[in-house]
Amino acid sequence: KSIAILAPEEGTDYGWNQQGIDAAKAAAKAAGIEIVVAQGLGYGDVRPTLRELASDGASLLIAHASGYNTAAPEIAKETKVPVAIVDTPTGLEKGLVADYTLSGHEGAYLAGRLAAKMSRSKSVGIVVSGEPPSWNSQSAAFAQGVKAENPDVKVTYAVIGPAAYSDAAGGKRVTESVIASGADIIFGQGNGSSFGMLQAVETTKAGDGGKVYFIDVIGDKTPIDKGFLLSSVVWNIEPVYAAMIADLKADTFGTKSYSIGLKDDSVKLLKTAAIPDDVWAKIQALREDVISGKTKVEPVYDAAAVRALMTSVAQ
Amino acid sequence: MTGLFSEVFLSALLFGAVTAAIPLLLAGLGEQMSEKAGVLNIGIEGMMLAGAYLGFVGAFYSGSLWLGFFTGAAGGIAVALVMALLCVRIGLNQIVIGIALTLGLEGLTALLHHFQFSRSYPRLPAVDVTVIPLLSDIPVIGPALFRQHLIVYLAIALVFAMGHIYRRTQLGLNLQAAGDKPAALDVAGIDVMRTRTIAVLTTGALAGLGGAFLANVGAGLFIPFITNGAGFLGIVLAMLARGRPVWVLFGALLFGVCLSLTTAMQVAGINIPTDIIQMLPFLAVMIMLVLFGRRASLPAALGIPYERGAR
Amino acid sequence: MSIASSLSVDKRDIVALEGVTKRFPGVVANDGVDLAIRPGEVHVLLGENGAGKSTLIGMLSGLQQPDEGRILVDGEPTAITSPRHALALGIGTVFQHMMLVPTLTVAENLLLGGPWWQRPKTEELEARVAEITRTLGITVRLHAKVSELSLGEQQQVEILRAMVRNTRLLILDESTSMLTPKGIEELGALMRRLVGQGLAIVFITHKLKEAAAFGDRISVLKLGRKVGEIPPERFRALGEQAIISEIVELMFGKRKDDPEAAERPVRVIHAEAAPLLQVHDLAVAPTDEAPCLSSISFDIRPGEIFGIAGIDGNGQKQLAEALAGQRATMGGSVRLEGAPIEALSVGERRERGLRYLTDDRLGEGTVGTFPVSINFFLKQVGAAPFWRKGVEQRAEIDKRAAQIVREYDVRTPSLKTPVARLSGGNIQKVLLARELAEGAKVVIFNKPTYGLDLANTLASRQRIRDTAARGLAVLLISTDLEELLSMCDRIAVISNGSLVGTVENADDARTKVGRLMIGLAA
Amino acid sequence: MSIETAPSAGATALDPTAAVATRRDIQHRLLMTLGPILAALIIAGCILLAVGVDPLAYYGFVLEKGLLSPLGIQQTLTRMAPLLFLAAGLIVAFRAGMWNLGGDGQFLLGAVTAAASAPVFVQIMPAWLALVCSFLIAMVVAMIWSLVPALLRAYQGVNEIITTLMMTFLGTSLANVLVKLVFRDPGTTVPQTRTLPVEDRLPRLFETTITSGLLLGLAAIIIVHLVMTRTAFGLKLRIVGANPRAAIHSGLGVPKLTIAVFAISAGLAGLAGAVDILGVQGNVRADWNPAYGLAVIPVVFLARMNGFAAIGFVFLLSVLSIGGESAARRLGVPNHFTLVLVSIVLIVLALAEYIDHRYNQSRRV
Ligand SMILES: Nc1ncnc2c1ncn2[C@@H]1O[C@H](COP(=O)(O)OP(=O)(O)OP(=O)(O)O)[C@@H](O)[C@H]1O
Ligand SMILES: Nc1ncnc2c1ncn2[C@@H]1O[C@H](COP(=O)(O)OP(=O)(O)OP(=O)(O)O)[C@@H](O)[C@H]1O
Ligand SMILES: [Mg+2]
Ligand SMILES: [Mg+2]
Repeated sequence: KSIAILAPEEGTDYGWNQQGIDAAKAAAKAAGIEIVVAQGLGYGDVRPTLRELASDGASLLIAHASGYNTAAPEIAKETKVPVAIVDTPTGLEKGLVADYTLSGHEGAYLAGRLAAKMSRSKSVGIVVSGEPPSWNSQSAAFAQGVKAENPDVKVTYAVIGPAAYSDAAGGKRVTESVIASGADIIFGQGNGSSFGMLQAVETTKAGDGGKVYFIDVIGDKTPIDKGFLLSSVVWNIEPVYAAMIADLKADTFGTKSYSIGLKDDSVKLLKTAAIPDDVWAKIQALREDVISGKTKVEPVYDAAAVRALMTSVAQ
Repeated sequence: MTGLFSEVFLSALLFGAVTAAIPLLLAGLGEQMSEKAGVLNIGIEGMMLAGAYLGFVGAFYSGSLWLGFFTGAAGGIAVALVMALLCVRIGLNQIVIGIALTLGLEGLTALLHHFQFSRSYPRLPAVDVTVIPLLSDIPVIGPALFRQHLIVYLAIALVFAMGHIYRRTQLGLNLQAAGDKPAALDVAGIDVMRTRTIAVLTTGALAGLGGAFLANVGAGLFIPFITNGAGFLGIVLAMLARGRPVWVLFGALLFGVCLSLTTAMQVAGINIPTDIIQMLPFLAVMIMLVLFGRRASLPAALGIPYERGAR
Repeated sequence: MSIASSLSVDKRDIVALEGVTKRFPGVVANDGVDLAIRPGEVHVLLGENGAGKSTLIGMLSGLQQPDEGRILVDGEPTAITSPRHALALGIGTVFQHMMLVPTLTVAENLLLGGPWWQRPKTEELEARVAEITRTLGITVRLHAKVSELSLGEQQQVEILRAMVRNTRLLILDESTSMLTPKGIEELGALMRRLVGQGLAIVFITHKLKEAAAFGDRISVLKLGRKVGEIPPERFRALGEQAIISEIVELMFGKRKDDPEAAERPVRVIHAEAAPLLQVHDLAVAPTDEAPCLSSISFDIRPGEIFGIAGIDGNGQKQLAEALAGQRATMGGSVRLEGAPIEALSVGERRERGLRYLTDDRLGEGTVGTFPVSINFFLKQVGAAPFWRKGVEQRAEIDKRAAQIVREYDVRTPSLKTPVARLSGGNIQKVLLARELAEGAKVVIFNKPTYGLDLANTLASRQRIRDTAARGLAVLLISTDLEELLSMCDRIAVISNGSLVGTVENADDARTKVGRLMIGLAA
Repeated sequence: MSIETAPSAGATALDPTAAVATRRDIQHRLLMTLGPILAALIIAGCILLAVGVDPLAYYGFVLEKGLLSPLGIQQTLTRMAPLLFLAAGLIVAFRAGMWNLGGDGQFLLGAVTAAASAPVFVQIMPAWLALVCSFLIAMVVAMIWSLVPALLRAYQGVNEIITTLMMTFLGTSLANVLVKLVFRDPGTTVPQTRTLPVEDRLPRLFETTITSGLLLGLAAIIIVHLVMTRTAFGLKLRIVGANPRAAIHSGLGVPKLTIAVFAISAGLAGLAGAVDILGVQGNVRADWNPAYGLAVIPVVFLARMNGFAAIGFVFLLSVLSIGGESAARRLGVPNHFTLVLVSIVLIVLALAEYIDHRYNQSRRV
């Protein structure tokens, strides 16, 4: 049969949408079933698309945006077609609704450790284009990682603006300001605006005249990198989707939440040439600590809590 | 947190404010010209998008920012040409066409981006700046204001050029007459259509240039919907300025400074939701309107197509 | 026959029209009109409201193109395609409706039309204006905003504009309607001087005396057709009275002596009757475009017509608006039937019987895009029987509207026609009908006959007299002294925002009012 | 913004040709609407061809998925409900000459307050009453939000285009703040309001997924149309719109009418927000802004502020947006193409209306 994935933007963003769509395609291929991709749907009402996909015979609808998690379960009940939603661990319903709450906070923690090790100016910046929960948890974990590595490293946090997902100019402007405040590594999260951040990193010199590095999230921007990408907290969602398909076949769909983490490499830090091998080795060691539970990284989803945390670490 | 506000950081904030203000300034100046001549140009967002896209394409493929500004302005003019044809020549409803053009260009530029750039996301190299000797050595202000790309100085010079045109040339008189009493301009032997067409095309050029600046200097790249409502802000600025170019400049800077203030507060670690900070410039303008809300002085024939001898 | 003679192209004609026809939805505004315009002649164009005079000159000044026929300029068939073209051909027009930009100064308005890249040549203009105004004997305030000028001053600016542009043919469409008797005389003298300099003038008026006094040749239009012409030879041979009666015959087809010199019927007004309208010490703050009003006091008794004379722009409009409730006052009292009304709104005053006929027909008197029928009831929206429980009764409205159209002889293609498409005079009839509707006690008329043709002027005046005769109090504001003298019981003169004197309308009233108007004691 | 009287309106009801005239009139109008749409489709088709997509297949899907399939038409009709309310609000404002461009802010605040109140109300009162109360709250909040532009325009003469645009920027932010900080559902990590259970929402029509909000929307726009064209109140508003000085001269209380116009217009926009939430969405997420307001403005102008015509154009817009998304997905065109299509349709319709107008004028001679 077939599965369908619904994404708010085109799957060409080297980020959330692309990772989701590519993973769904891969999972479907592996399971030998058909995949329908509905992309660029925006953040409005997706009920029409959900209903249509359901009536076209999809046996699983993956609603790949937190904005879809009210509509999708409703349509699931209406059409009896199972759906998978994000960021709603409490919404499980057997045979009907499964949740995959993705958070790369473990990876972001490692990225924070990496950034603190690599920063020459002992100052790093976080730039985000909005404050959805999954970004919040990564921002917070990154800051915690930095502080855990070296409490003297300064963390600067800046939000471009509410819903400034496509504000590339804003991304560049804010990033430049953060660099001017001393940061030489930028941890950036934002759809379209992240390209503006990348551009800022490429065209602005750090306080010491050297390069500023960029740490990306979710996707892998290596194909378009000009030598400024330090790392990325890459999410691999394919295992999640594969597990869903398996559960669907085994009639256990909707009984558990899926997640990603360092353990199975569904969250991993991207190794680039910019990371020295000795540093990388240390990071790998830290990774083991997180996996074994020796180091605990608690996700913080709430925007206000993240801002409070940032205020406290900024001192 | 005192140490945070280093000279470098402050001047980066100011630099950012200016960079954010320039597209608004150009859009506002453009809109002002149309409005003076009696055309309510709601399509300015579309003109900016066309300018942003074509401006980026021009700069990216030629490697020359100037060529990019040129193609950007040309893109704005191309959209303005449609507007002039439909709204000035044959008098279609300016609001319908304006909104339609904005929607259409949002879609079209996103579509073109999808086919052309959505795999490679090309970005431009750093912008060369023109350093103004002496002035650029002033602490904080110097690096922010006097180490900008030449086009920034030109945009600001344009404010005064516009002021000159409006107050001291025949064209200024013609524009004002076209907006206030087009029939009087017509019987004085000046073609109202032509005057308004010139105004709309100039708007297109300025909005296109603003879009190109936004893409090439502001962001260094093009992505769909990159203007994010800058055109509508331009309309607000033009209306607030009541026909005075300098007020457009002040307004644009106010918005730019408020944006930088947001960043400054966050970097300083002040915990205020961004949504609330984002409301500041609008709140400031609303409060000004409530306190000093004088009679609006919009042109009498704004939005009304001219038809000779109609009654 | 004179018409036949003008058909052949005459080398002396600056402009000639041959069989010109112009149609609008529902009307033929001009129907095969022939006209010859010569240098050194004032060609008077006469005709009732809606006869097609303005349309004719619209074609001469490039605003409109004829549907049929042709226009010859200097003997050459020429399509006058735009106002610019007309100006280039030396045709300058002063239109019936103001054609100045109110937000620009007089000088800027005069400069309008120069090459766009240039600086306005203010010095050059000043010199030229000084020269022209000297020979013409008028004064203009070059640096005043047009919105600050009175209508009369604006008209002078428009004439000046035509002159600044080296006009060979000057067209004046009802230019005297806003002028005082003295202004009219001056304009007449000016026209004589201009034709003396070799200009051709087309002069449109509704006042036959002006036609007779200033014209050399007269053409009469009726329902779009030219019904007759009096050539200069004949014109000179006849005396004023003879000319007027000949015109009247051409226009109305019946002989009558000077119709404007109608007798003022002697009315008996009870001196002891309580005044219907009492105005005491009324004051209004000045605005950008108008002087302040101070200590205005007068009474009007039932059946009385109280006139206000004065040069336009001396506060007449402010007075009328203050009385109607449209303009805030600074003090003083207004009583209607003894009850104070100064605190009431426009609508409340109207309900008590106070009516105001504005002089700004298109600006505030009507809603131009609405049908004629609705415009009759603009001040009664919601009132029975035209609205019941707030719902429009279209049949009721149409029935009454049709009745009014007949009664007031409003020339309109249909009741649905947008009122702005009517000719100026016919719009005025709509207003008259509306203000004289039932329930009126005190009526303020502001220039009620401005722009009306002769027959309509007379009919309107008669209506006003009838109004007074029914026991209403009438306040008649006019710049036309003849009108006031032929209608009023008492005439007050307004100057610079205050009433400088009131005279009984007796035999010596003309001189007394005249003296008051030029600032002397009566 | 003139009110044109229909050419055939000269015929009175007694006239036997009237019925024929209106039938021909309707035929004519249909022709003048469908013709341009066809032309627009051809133009947009050329763009599709240029990017290598079969236009016929595309339009086939638009028609099928937006109009002809039972599922499609239900979705289309559901989408119409908030748009109809918005259009009704704009008709009032535009006929009265007030450029209320603040519809989106009013819409969002109405939506947020409805979403915040309904889940609370259903716990303490019958569901129907809870819905009524939420509608009222949404309406009142939107009305209050319009008060600043209304007062500024009525008593200070401040141009309402500026103020309503500003208020819409502010309202969008305020709606977000409310969702994130005040009305946030503590049960989710995603910032959104509490969700109104599906069974407590506006009932669906018959056995379909069409919301009964559609009927409310239709009722709203028809009432507005009748009030504006047939009543004294409507005429007063139109006088204010067509010539404010004439309104003063006629003794209308222009400031009060101005405030009334803003209140009605904003109230309807607030109801639009409420009907979308209470009928379909169930809650409001942070940063949610469908920006319906902008899309409805040209529709109202094309309809010449006539309610019935607006219903038709809103329907067209809904078909295009529902069917366009589906067709784009099936043929691999980015969804952005729908924007281009809507834009071309709007422009061609405007052009056709102009040509029609011209033709009528020459015919009437
Ligand atoms: N633009 C127009 N559209 C429709 N009808 C018009 C237009 N211009 C003139 N008309 C009609 O043509 C006729 C002639 O009007 P015109 O203004 O020429 O009369 P007029 O002789 O100047 O009258 P008045 O003395 O009242 O000014 C009138 O019936 C008028 O309604
Ligand atoms: N004969 C008339 N008598 C009175 N008022 C009229 C007349 N004709 C038009 N109107 C006014 O003009 C308005 C527009 O009229 P019209 O018949 O064109 O309405 P409409 O908007 O087309 O309504 P509908 O679509 O219901 O026919 C009416 O509401 C009315 O106020
Ligand atoms: Mg006339
Ligand atoms: Mg007249």
